Amino acid sequence: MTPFLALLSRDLRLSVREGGGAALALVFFALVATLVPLGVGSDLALLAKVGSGVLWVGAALAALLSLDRLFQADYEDGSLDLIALSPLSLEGTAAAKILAHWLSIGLPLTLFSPILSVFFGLSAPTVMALTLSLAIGTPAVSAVGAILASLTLSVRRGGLILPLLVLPLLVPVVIFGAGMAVEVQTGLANGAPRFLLAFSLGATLLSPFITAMAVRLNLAG
Amino acid sequence: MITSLTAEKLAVQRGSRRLAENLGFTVKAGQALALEGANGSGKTSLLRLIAGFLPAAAGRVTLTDDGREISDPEERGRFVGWLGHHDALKASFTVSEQLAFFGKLYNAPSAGSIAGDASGASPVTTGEEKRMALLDQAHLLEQIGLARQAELPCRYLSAGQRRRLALARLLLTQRPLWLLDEPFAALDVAGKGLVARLIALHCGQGGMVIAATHEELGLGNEVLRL
Amino acid sequence: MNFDMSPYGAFIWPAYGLSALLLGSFTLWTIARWRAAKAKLASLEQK
Amino acid sequence: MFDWLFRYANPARFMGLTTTLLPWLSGAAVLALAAGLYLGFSAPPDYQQGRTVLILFIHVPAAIMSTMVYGCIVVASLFSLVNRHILADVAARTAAPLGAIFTLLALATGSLWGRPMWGVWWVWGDARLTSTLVQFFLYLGYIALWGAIEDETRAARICAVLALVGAVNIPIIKYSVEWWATLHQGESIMSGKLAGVFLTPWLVMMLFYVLLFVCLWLVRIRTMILERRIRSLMQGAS
Repeated sequence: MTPFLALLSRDLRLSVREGGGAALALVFFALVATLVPLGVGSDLALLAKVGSGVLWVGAALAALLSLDRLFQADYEDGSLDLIALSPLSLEGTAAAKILAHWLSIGLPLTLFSPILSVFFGLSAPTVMALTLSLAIGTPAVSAVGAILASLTLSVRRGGLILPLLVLPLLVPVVIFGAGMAVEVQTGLANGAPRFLLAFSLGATLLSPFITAMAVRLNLAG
Repeated sequence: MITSLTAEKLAVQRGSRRLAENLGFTVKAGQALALEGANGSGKTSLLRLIAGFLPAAAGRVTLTDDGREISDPEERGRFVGWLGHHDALKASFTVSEQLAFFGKLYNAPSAGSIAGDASGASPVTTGEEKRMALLDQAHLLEQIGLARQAELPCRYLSAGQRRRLALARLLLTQRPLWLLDEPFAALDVAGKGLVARLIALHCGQGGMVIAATHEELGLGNEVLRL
Repeated sequence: MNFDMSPYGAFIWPAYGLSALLLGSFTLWTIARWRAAKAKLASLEQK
Repeated sequence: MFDWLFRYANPARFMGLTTTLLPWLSGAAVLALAAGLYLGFSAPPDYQQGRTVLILFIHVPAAIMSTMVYGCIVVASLFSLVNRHILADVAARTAAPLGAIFTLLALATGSLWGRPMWGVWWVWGDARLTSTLVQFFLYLGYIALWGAIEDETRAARICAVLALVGAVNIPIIKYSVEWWATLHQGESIMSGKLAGVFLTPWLVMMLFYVLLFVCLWLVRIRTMILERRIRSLMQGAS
């Protein structure tokens, strides 16, 4: 467990010190939540209707901001070679990095969302559902994102291509995540929590293996 | 204890380009092998192949550990001490944080137990060797000439100091098979002397060294030309 | 055959036109690239 | 199990085989196109959709090809990862732009069919249209990744993993979009269905699309094999 924790704590410290961490993502998230009302108008009824969806899209986009550096930074400065030779397996490495990404980005975004939901006049139960859906769904964003970050780790301008690859795959997360808030708003059970949980579990369980495979392919290049 | 590394009919291929073919060599415990060749001749690729990153296009590499043959590349990697082109340092980490991270990542034994382990594994004879065996971080930094910089973030280190820190990490990981890519690069005369001494010491303790370099390793070492 | 599309001609003809344009130009481009590669290889092998 | 396949996976054999096959396939494609257009334009108007069924004759095949081509990429990607065969790499790469074009056509013709039927160019409630749009983005991402990685061998492996990740995800995406469409729009919308009389022209057009894809795919693979040979000749000369 020590190598795993060593890598996890290093990545968390790096995200705090070298920018691209929670602060950047939160500011971006807040900006999206500010711009949308400015774009669609101040009608609170309309904002309450679109709010949970907008916040979900904003959170997903904010989580992608620093994703391209997840493996690329370590690949470029040679750290990834040393990590690959350590007793920690590449699967373990991938899991540590996914967890670090979620702790440094996904979790702060989740905790910040109730504050931003004020802009959209969401009801308290809707805010609860939205926050819960982000808590369940953001690990999937990190997990799916890690697969594509590892695939593009050798691409020089990976930051440009990465959102193009990740966002289509995040369609189910956004749909089911925002669907949880819809369930509360309409009062009709629609099964969104179950689907979101299933997707999130599946993604987080599979991702370390696919990510490790992609890292292996890239180290061989 | 690692006793030998053997390559048979090895072919090195990067992408669609065949860099070297039909390579064969054996390195035994206590020996150093120098890889020489022009730029692009495949020295780095061969090192990456031995480390287990790059699959062999043909032939095989076998590591013998206590009579047991290891041919799985990833298992072989667990014996490798790696010094690559890049120093693999994070600008915002201090020298000692850097070493502490890799120490934990590699499960390197803590200061007290290392002294016991190292002296048990190989008889300590000279004073120099005994000091090397005490791989306490402070000792290590003193040994490598970075004691004063211990709390300095890596972004303020010179190229030579970065290289020395990478060497300190190599010692810290306690791996028997050293793979060094241009170990003398960016180092001054004193630094080069240090590298030569460390290699001699590592071989003296029964380790193995394979280095891609233009310069003498400071041993009566064997040379493989690519 | 009946070419009277009313009242939907404004949708049917563009649908066929676009399909013909995209598939046709892609086909032509594919053939042109094949011919270019073949000619290039022939000239290289002569040298 | 795949011995018969690998006999033809050798690029030289592949070239030989396709040289004999291509004239027949392209001839059949031209015939199918002529027959399909004749049958299509002779078909009577639908009692509900009028003559817009003509659009369905080219929309539905394009939509099916969009999925089918992705299936071809996935199979080629599996071979690329497992057998590391160069022909599989080339096959996966060359199929992608074709898939993207079919997907784009499915979207455009779907929209052109929808405008007179629904009164708007785009209906989010139609789950098939929406998931086709996502499919289009997947194609674009796949093509972009091929272009972004310089080393071809590495690009082939990496893109193969991407194709497989996409393949796992596509059914989930489709399901989620369908779920979402029912969530946001209770009433059922009129979707493109074909009555019996229209089956023959549609089938013939489908056959044409398949033949066209196979022909273009084979020619593109052949071109890329030649281009690789040209590159290795030029590398050797320098």
